[in-house]
Parts: sequence; C-alpha cells; structure tokens
Amino acid sequence: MAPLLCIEKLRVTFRTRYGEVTALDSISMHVNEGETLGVVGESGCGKSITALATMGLIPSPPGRIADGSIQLAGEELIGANSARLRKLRGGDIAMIFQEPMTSLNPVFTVGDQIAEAITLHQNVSADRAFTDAVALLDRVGIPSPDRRARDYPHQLSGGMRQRVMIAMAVSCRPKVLIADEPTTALDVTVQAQIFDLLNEIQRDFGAAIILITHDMGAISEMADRVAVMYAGRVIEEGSADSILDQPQHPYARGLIDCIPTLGRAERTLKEIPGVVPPLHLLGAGCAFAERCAFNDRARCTTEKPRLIDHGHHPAACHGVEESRL
Amino acid sequence: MNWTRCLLGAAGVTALSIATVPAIADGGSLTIASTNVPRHLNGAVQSGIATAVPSTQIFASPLRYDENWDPQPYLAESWDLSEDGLSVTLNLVENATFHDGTPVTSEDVAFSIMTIKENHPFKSMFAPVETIETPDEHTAVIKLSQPHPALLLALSPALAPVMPKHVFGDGQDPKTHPANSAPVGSGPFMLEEFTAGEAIVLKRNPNFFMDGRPRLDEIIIRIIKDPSALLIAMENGDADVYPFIGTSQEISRLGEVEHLALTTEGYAAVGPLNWLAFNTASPKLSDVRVRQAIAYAIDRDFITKALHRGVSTPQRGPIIESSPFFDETIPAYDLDLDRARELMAEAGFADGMSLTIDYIPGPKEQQQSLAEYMKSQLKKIGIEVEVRAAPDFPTWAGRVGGHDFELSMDIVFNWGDPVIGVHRTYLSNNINKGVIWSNTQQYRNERVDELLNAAAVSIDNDERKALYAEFQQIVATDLPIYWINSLPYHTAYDTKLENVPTGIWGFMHPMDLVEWSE
Amino acid sequence: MSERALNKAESPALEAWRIFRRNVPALIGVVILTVIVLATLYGSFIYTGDAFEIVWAPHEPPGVTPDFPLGTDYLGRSVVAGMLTGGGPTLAVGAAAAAITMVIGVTLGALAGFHGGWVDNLLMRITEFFQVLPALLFAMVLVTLFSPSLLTIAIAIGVVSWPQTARLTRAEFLKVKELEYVTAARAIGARDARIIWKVILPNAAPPLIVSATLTIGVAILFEAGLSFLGLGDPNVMSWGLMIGANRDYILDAWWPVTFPGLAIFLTVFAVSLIGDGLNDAFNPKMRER
Amino acid sequence: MSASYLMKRVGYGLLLMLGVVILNFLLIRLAPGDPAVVIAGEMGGATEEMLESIREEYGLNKPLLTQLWIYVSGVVRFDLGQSFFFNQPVTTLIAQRILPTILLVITAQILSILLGVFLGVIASRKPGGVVSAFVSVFATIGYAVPVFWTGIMLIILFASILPIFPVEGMLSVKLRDANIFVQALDVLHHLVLPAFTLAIIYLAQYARLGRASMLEVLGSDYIRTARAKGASERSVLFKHALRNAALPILTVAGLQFGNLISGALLVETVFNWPGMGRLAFDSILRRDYPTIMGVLFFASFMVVVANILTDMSYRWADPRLRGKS
Repeated sequence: MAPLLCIEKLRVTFRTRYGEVTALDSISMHVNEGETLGVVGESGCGKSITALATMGLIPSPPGRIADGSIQLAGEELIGANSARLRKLRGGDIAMIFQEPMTSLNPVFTVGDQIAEAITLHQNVSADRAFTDAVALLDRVGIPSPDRRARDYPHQLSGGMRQRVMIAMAVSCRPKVLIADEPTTALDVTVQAQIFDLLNEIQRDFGAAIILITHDMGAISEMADRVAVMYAGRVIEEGSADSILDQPQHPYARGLIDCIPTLGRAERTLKEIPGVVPPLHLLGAGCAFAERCAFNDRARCTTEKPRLIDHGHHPAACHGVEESRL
Repeated sequence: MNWTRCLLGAAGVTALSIATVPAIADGGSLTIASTNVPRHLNGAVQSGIATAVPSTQIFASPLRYDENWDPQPYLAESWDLSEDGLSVTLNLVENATFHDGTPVTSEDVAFSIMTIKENHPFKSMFAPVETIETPDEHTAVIKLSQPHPALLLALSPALAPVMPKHVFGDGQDPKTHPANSAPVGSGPFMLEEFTAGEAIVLKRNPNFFMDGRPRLDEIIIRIIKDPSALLIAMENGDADVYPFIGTSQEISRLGEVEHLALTTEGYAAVGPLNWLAFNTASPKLSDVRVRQAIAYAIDRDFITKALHRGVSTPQRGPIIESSPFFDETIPAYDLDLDRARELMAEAGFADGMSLTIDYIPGPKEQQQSLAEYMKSQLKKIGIEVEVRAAPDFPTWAGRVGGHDFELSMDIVFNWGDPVIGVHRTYLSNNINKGVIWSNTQQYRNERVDELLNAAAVSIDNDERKALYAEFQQIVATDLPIYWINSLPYHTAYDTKLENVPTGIWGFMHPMDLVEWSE
Repeated sequence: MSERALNKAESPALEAWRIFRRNVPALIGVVILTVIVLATLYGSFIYTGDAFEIVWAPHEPPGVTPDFPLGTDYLGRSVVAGMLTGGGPTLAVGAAAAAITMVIGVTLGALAGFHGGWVDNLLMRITEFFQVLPALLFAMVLVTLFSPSLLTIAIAIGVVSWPQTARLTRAEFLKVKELEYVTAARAIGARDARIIWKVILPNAAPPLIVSATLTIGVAILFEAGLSFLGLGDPNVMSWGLMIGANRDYILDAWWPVTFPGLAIFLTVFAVSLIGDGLNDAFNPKMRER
Repeated sequence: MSASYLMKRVGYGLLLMLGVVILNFLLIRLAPGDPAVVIAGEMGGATEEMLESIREEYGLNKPLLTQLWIYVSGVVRFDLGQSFFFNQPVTTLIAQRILPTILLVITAQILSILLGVFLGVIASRKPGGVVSAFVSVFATIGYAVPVFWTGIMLIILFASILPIFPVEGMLSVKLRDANIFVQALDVLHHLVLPAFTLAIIYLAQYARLGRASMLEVLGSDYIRTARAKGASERSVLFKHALRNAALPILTVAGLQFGNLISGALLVETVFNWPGMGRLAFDSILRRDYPTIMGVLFFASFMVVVANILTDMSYRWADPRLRGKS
C-alpha cells in the first residue's frame, strides 16, 4: 500500500540578504495511515519548514519550493491550486503548533476559532459549528466546555490552549496531523497529558501523526518511525526502536545520549558541542563535520554524505558508510 | 446615515445660519464680501467701517447725505439751524417705527445722540451738544454750547444711529450692551442672523418708513479674511459686491472679471489717508529739518505709480485732497535728495543716523511695502532704517499708542468733516498716551491749536476754509506727518446691480435703493 | 564580507553605521540635508543683500531675470535671497526646539522610568496633561503671550512637544533598568545619577537618537506653521514667513509660496529619511518593516 | 468594560480639564500687557476713564485668585466669559463653530484611517513589492509636507486649473434657501479639499503604521494557525490580521487627535473653513484672551473625550484588556 503522505526529494530555498539559501535539501520521508512519524533535530534543522511545506504555508517570498513532490493519498500538493490547498489545510491535513500561547488569535473566543475551522470545511451553520466546537473542547478534556468556549485565549492556561489547538486541528477529522513541538512550551506534567491526548485522538480518529520534536523522550514515547534531520537534510531514518537502540549517525547518537534517564541520573549528560551552522555558510562537505568527533577523513569536508542503508537503517555519514564507526 | 445628515445639516446652519426662511421674493438677495470683521453691529459705540456697513442698514439716522455733500431728509424730514448756530431743530417723520414695532420718537433721538456723545470714540462729534430738548414726540432740539459745523455731518447714518431707548436705555453699559450684537433699529433692513466673524444676514424691513424701499429682500455680509478666497468668491459669483478694495492686486484682478464693474466712487467722506508719522518727541526727529529731509527723500509719485501700480492717489496734506477744505498751495516736498542731504547736514546729522520704522500688519501694499521702501530710500540720505515688524495689530497699536516708536506708517480716516477725523491728530490736548489715533506724534503748535479750535466753532464755510488753509500751511511746514497717499478704495460689483451706493459715505449708508436689474 | 561580519565582533555603533551606510534612502537624506545646510550656511556669501530688501518689481516670475532665478515676491524681494537666508532660522529653530524637547523629555522620562512609584505617577500625569493641550494652539498662545522671537518660538515648540519623548524615554528606561548590568552597577553602589546617565542612558540611546532626529523634523514643521500664521519672528526671514506673507497673492504668483514650501518639505523629508535609516540601523531585525 | 472604570476615566478627564482651565487662566493673566488696553483698542481708542470702566466691566481689577475663582466657577456652568473683541459670550462663538470643526476633524480622521489602513494592508501583502515601496515613500512624503502648504498648492490647482472643488468656505451662499439634502451635498463638496489636506499627513502615518503592524501580525503564530485551518487569504488579512493590527492604529489615532485639531487650525485658515481653529487664530491676532482660552478649553476637552473614547474602544477591541483597570 502506498504511504498516506509521501515527501520526495523536497527542496526549499529562502532568499536572504546572504543570497539564496537552501533550507531543505532534497529530503524524503513518508508516513502511513495510523502511524506516528517522529521528526527530530535541533532548532533550525528544517523540521518546521518541512511541516510548513507540507501545509503549503512556506512564506513566499522569501521562501520557495524549488523542487520535489509532496503527495497526500496519491494527490500531488506542490503546484496544486490555492483553493484546493485551502480545502486540504485544516481538512485532510491539520497542524498543531509549538506555541499555544501565541497560536490562538487573541481577539476571538476559542469557541469561535474552532467553529471557524469547522465552517471552513463543513457545510454547517454557525450555531451548529459552535455546538460542535463545544463538544470538541469536551473531547480534548477541557472542563465546563460551554463556558470555556466563550473565553478568550488569554483567559486559558498554556495546557488548555494546546488542548484548544488540538481540538481545532482534529475538528475536521484530518488524515494527517502534524504536531510541531506541541509540548515544548508546556510544563512537564502537562506535556505527558498532551501526549496522552494525542495518542487517544489518534486512536479515535485514526489520523497519521507527524510529531516534530527535538525531544528524544517524546519520540520514544510516541513514534513508530523516526526521521532525524540536520541542517536541512534527513541524516537518518528508520523505526523508532532501531534508531533509539542503534543510532548510526554521530549526531543521532549525540541526540540519544542527551536523553536523561532515571537510571543514569548520576552520569553527566552529554552535550553535542557547537551549534547548527547557519545555512548560508554550509560548505560542500558534511554539515555536521565541524561538530563531529570523527571528521578526520577528507571526504567529510568536501562531499555531502548520502542517505544509505548500512544494515540497520539508512543514515547519511561517510564514517558509517566506511563502517569505521 | 441619519446622524450624518443631522451633523451636516447642523453644520450648515452654523456656518451661514440657514434657518427656515420663506422663499426669496422678487427683490432678491445681495451678498457683500468683506475682509473687515465687525465686533458688533452698533455704530453708536463703535467706530470703523466694519461696523458701519451693517449698522447703517439696521439703524436709521436723522439725516443722510448725497454724493454732493448735501444733507437729505431721513428720520428728520426737515431741520432748522438757528441764527446763532447754537441750536438745531429736527422735525422727525411720523411713520417711522423700530423693527420691534414701536414708533421712533424724539426721545429715542435724544437718547441716541447723548449715548453716542458719551461712548463713541470720536469725542469731537457731539462734544458741543449740551442737551436735547423734546418738545413733542416728533421734534428734537439739539442745544449746543458753541457753534458746531460738523454737527449735520455727524447726524449721518454712519455716525448717528438712532437706537430705541427702550432697548438700549435699560441701564447697561452701552459699550457692552448685548443688543449691540442683536440690534433693533429703524433702518431698511433687520438683523436676521449674526455669526460673529463669519456672516451677517439682514432681511428686508417690511415696515420701513420710506415708501417702496428697500428694494432688496436680503443682504448677506460674508466675512472672508483670506484675499485669495475672497477673490475666488467674487469671481465665481458667491459674492456680488466687494467694497473697500484696497490693493492693486485685487483691483486689477477683479477689473478683468467680465460680470463685475469697478468704481472709486463712494469713499469721499471716509478720507482714508496713508502716511508716515514722526515721533516729534524723539530727539532724532524733534528737528523739523530732519523731518523735512525725510520728506524730500521720499518719492510720492514712485509710491503711487510703481509700488501701488497707479491705483492710489497722492496726498499732500492732512485733509483729503478731494475735500473742499484742502489747500492746493501747501508744499509738496517733491523728491529732492540734494535738498534732503543739505537739511540733514544743517540739522547736524551729516553723518547720518539710524531710525526704526513700524507699520500696521495687514494692509501690506500700503504699509509694509512702504516701510521697506523707506528703508532703502532713506539710506540714500544716510539714514539707516530698521523695519520693526509687528506680529499683530495690538502689538503695533501698543507701540505707536504708547509713543514707543520713531517712524511709523499709519492709516487714518478723515471721517467727513475735519473736526471729526483731522483735528484729533494735531491738537496738543489730544496727546493721549496709550490711545491709538490720537496725537501720537506728540505734535504741539499753539497756532495750530488756535486755528483748529476756531474752525471747530465756525459755521461759516469760507471762514473755516481760511482757517484750515493756514493750518495746512503750518503743519505742512512743521511736518509732524508726511502724508503719502489716499487709499485706493474701490468697489467691485455685479454689473446687474443698480444704484450701487456711491454717495460720500458709500456703503456706510442705507442700501435701500440698491436693486437687481432684470 | 559576510564572513567578516559574522566572525568579527562589532560594536553596536559600528554595526549600526555599517547598516546605515548601505541604506540608500538614508544616504539620499544625508545628501539632501547636507546640500540644504550648506546652502543656508554659505548662501549669504552668494546673496549678500538683506532678504527683506526690495530689489525689483513685485511678482516677477521665476526664470525671467537672471538675478532673480526664483522670481520676486509681493514687495519685489528676491525669493532666492529669502530661500537662502530663510533656511538658517528655520533650521536653527528646528534644532533648538528639538534640543529643548529632548532635554525636557529625556530628563522627565528618565526620572519617571528610573524611580517609578509616585515620581513616575506624578510625572506621567503631568505628561498626560500636556498631551491634552493641542500642541499648535498651545504653542501659538505661548508665542503670542511672550512675543515672537526665535528663542520664544523654540521654547514654545519644546514645551509642547516633550511628552512623547518623555514617554519613550520612560519606556526605554523601564526596559533597560531591569538588565543585569544595571543591577550590577547598583550592586557596586553607584549613585542614582550615575546609573541614570552613565549606565542606562547609553543603552537606551538608540531609540532616543532616532526620536531626536524625527523631532527635528516635527519642530521644523512647527516653526513653519507658526511663521505661516504670522506668529514667527516678523523681523527674521524664514521659509514659513515667506509662505505666510505671500499667501494672499497665490492666485497671481505661485512661486513665492511654492519654493519655500518645497524647501521645508525637502528638509523634513531628508531628516525623516535619516531618522528611518537610523532606526533601521539600530534595529536590524526591524528592517523588513 | 466596567462602568466604574469609565467613571474613573471621566473623573480623571475632568481633573485634566480643571488643570487646563487653571493653566490657561494663569498664562494669560500673568502675561505682559494690559487686557483693558486691548479691549479699548478694539473699541477705537480709549481714555483712562474708559480703561477703568472696562476693567470694572470685565472684572480685571479684582485680585487674581478671585478672577480665577470667577472663571473656574463660570466654566463649570459652561460660561467661558465674554469675548474682548466680539462682546459676546465665548460659548456662543464656539458653539457657532464647533460643528464645522468636528465635521472636518472627524472626516479627516475617518478618511485617513480607512485609506491609510487600506494602503497599509495592501502594502503588507508583499513587503518588497511596488505598493509597499509606494506606501513607504508616500508615508515619508506625507509626513514631511507642511499641511498648510499642501492646502495652498491644492487651492492653486483647484482654483484656476481644475475648478471642480470649491476652495473656500463651507456652504455656497446661493444655497442658503435650498433644501437640507442639497445643502448637505454642498457641504460635502466643500469638505473634499480641506478634509483631504488634513487627512494626508495622517493617512501617510496610518499607512506606514498599518503596514508595519500588519507585517508584525502576519508573521505571528495565530495567522499561521488561521492559514493552517484553511482560511482564505481575505479572511486571514481582514478578519484575523486586521483586527489585531488595528490595535496599535487605534492607540495612535487616539494620540493623534490633538495633533489633528492643531492641523485643523491651519487647514481652516487656509480654506476659510468656518471652524474653531480660525476663531482661535483670529483671536490670537486680536489678543482676544477669553476667546483663546475658550478655544483651548474646548479643544482640550475634545482631546480628553477622544482619549476616553479611544480607551473604551481599545478595551472593546482587545479582550485582553477587558475587566482590567
């Protein structure tokens, strides 16, 4: 069976004052029905751009989809007309954002905002949409939803707002739900509740979820499969278990080493030295080379490694390729 | 929508006082454009043309004047001057009523003249009036302490509005009486609406005591202070008449408008003089030779022909040249720079001096432009002149009235009879610090005082003429003032308008005969 | 270029200058303003005469007589002479008024922002009070009462314009005073005055500099407005005075009004281009706006 | 929006007005020069007895505090004294002129906000585009042009070259007896040039502000949310973004009201508009202090009212402020 959402060789560029910069460099990934794909990486690695590209929300200008394809259930989204895209957005593909504090419009009630999503995609009256919105608020676990629906965002806590966002996202039973760092801005206890909610939602609505996060803990809890991104490329991809157990790429290993585990609390957390290089300064070689402990070969600075399966699952590293690690 | 309409409607009402008026009948409406803002509409306690124009429509007066300086019956159908010149009997018409319906009686006339005597700034107009007897309702006898040749002229509409005693005689100060802004008179037009500083709307008085008058149904006086806006209003017919035009620009521009005609008639009694005043108390200007030198250095012809582009007429003396009292033989001080330098040297200022000159802000062509001209011209005889501009009229009036000046441009009106408008400038007992248009030059000459005082009580025209001739000779030599020109007052009016007022008082005269031709 | 920019740590001022000098509109502003300032400074060498002096027939159109390329006004005074000598007072009043505005505004704003509490409360009430008075009307009253001269005009403009500066300064102070180095300065026992002037003010300076620049523009417009109404110093030639004096004759002569108006416009235009440029330079992130 | 908050605002406004009254009074009474001389001068000259009677008449010979008390207690009864020049109550003079001024100021305000915001919104859609560049340039130009000069240039243009709009006055005299609709139209016709002249500065500022504010709002998370739910571009711009972007515009509009009145003073003078501003100007030239004070009082009063209205509408427009004081 063909995957529900399939991204192929997607290339996204941005015009900046340093010239045309490639934000996504031929990335490919897919997600199947009912599955959760985790996309991990540090900030600036292109996770969110991938999500926005999928939603057709790359700000243009300065952004531009230069190449590649995104197919939803066999329908090509790149180049689709804007009316069709609008229909899909919020309908078949929905998205939850990182910042629940700012992702809701401060001047409308939350009920109205959910109801708007409903009326945009379903042929129902405004009253009916509002009733549905209240029901959804109830569904995502907001107490006294009747009253809350008439509240403005600033009257709700962060966790509640994220629940509102989830309610809005699932209001039209999307096939794909993209959750972009849905818990980052929230307290740890609330984080767990949100993940539980997402799991429930997936169970009830059968949506595929793309969970974008930098938190490997969240991945281990939620994801079926994982794509690791770095500097605009997918550098490792595979099942969650496989990647968590046997990360290949030095960066992926670094990420996983960062997970605090109760059992290893006494050990100092490892940190990956350095930062993601600015996209406009990417050279010809591996983008991770400067931070990599194993960058001693010439190819590392002259040639971009390709994503190749070296046994466990595909990874893009010259070192792995040469089986030196 | 509704409120917009209300607002617009209300705004419209405010602007020009629409009020629900019956449709205009046959007489039609006349719009007069004016740059002069009247404080109120009662000429009995306020001098100046701004008030006089509406005041003479609203109030009738004992007499009115034709274009030949001859008195005509108005509220007084006849009048008698006693042999000794000490009493004047006015026989009033019997059918005159005020706008509120009450008849005009001799009581009202007596009250009005006494009120004017007390409150009008032109003290000399009725100063000799002692009492006014009212033997019956329609006879008033003015008793004088001395003969008063200007009396009949002072009974003109512009100077002697007859006020209803029952309105103005209620004990309030006439100068600040509320009725000054809502006057009741017996003139040809009644006040309909007065929006201070904006417009005055006058309606036909249906009970006017002169049969068949007034001809017009309505007079609107629109105050437009911006000259460009006023010209535009005249050009596109938003205004029909523009009297007291004082600049060459306006005269030449309106002269080219097809539906408008221009006249210089109607300003004889105003006698508007433009002059250079010397502060004779200033040490630099106390020497008559310096004043004469300055006079010789100024080219009066250049001013009237070039600076005023030929619209104004030269004026050589204190009495307007069109007046029968003007003396042709006085020295004219035609341009003579050598003579001027000699006089400067004689006075001990061979090395020159420096002076300041003030001017009235506003009438630029008459005042500022001449002040600037003096500056460049007087440099030729070694006088450095600093032009002291004033930001507003009160500032200028404060300086000149307070004797804080050296040279100043000034505009002063003759107001018909020299007793009213001329004496005040030269009498030594009218040196009145703080009061503008008194003898601010602080000129003192005993003979002048004698001559003027004699002329003020003589009712023999020839005798007066002789007295004024000598007076003019003296002041033209003493030169407390260098007279330059008379203002180029013109009237522009729609050519379809008939009987445009061209008498000696021009528009300061009832417009009861003005009408539209078919 | 870009690498150097990234690698070499620059002082904020230098960084700002680097951005500023690449800002074309701002540079245009600098050029225009320089030309105008030079013209008003050295114009008197070209036209040595008094701009009030009558030198020719009134209302000579521009371009007819070589000596009076911009024509003459209603008195026959040279418009070029007025343009050259009228710029000085206009600019001087603008700059002085802006200075007064900044002194009052920054002082009060700094005190309010720094001290907070009742001082802040009181000063802000005063500020609001002054904002309630329509500025031009209030300035007109002040100028009339104390008789118009360049000094009284500059003071009047300053007195009516400071509230905005005070608010801005206060806001900046509130922002900056919470920063670590201020706390550090307090910790080492620096006196309040020192903290205000030596620590907070330099860090709050960029928006204030921008505001000062724009204030000059506003002050110039203000002076022009007052002069136009005849409330400028009547004995000093200024662009506003030229417009006000020649307004009566616009139907016959457009030039004595048009040229000084253009000069005022260009000056304020240049100043605001520079102000915008400075704003962009100090806030690189805001460049897109 | 609580009534008590409104009461508080109104009370504070009254306090400000009291301040205005006292300041005006002191300024004018303490200024150099004798008002009696001014009044006498207007009457055509005066003697010392006349000056005395004028001082008596206008209460100028009473102690300063007594005069202040008389004035303040008069103001409370809406009695602003007698005009030195017109010898009429100042309130009468102002009443005759306040509506034209309000008409001019409100029209200019509405015109500038509507047009300005519209331009700003259009410009914000393509920040690097032609419209955007035009708005920036236009905003800077509009800000830099002296308003009275714009007016004069328009008069030159419309008086002779293109006589389609009247350049002076508010109502044609010839229409004094026409019906109210014709008159209203005529007033509107007369209003075009003054209102446009006055609006142009603020129009430019609102366009610039609207553009900046829209750009900021359009970059915000909730706009992304709106797009993600499939809202149309128009709905995003005019429903989601504008409502938020309008908040700073509202603030500025309130603050600008005082400046608008100042501008109206110049515009009224240029176009011979029969409003309060011209009365103020004429009164200043005549040293008619009671009238000047009266106009200042009313103008300040209008600003205070405008500020309260702005405040109230701001609280209405921004739910985050409701219920706070």
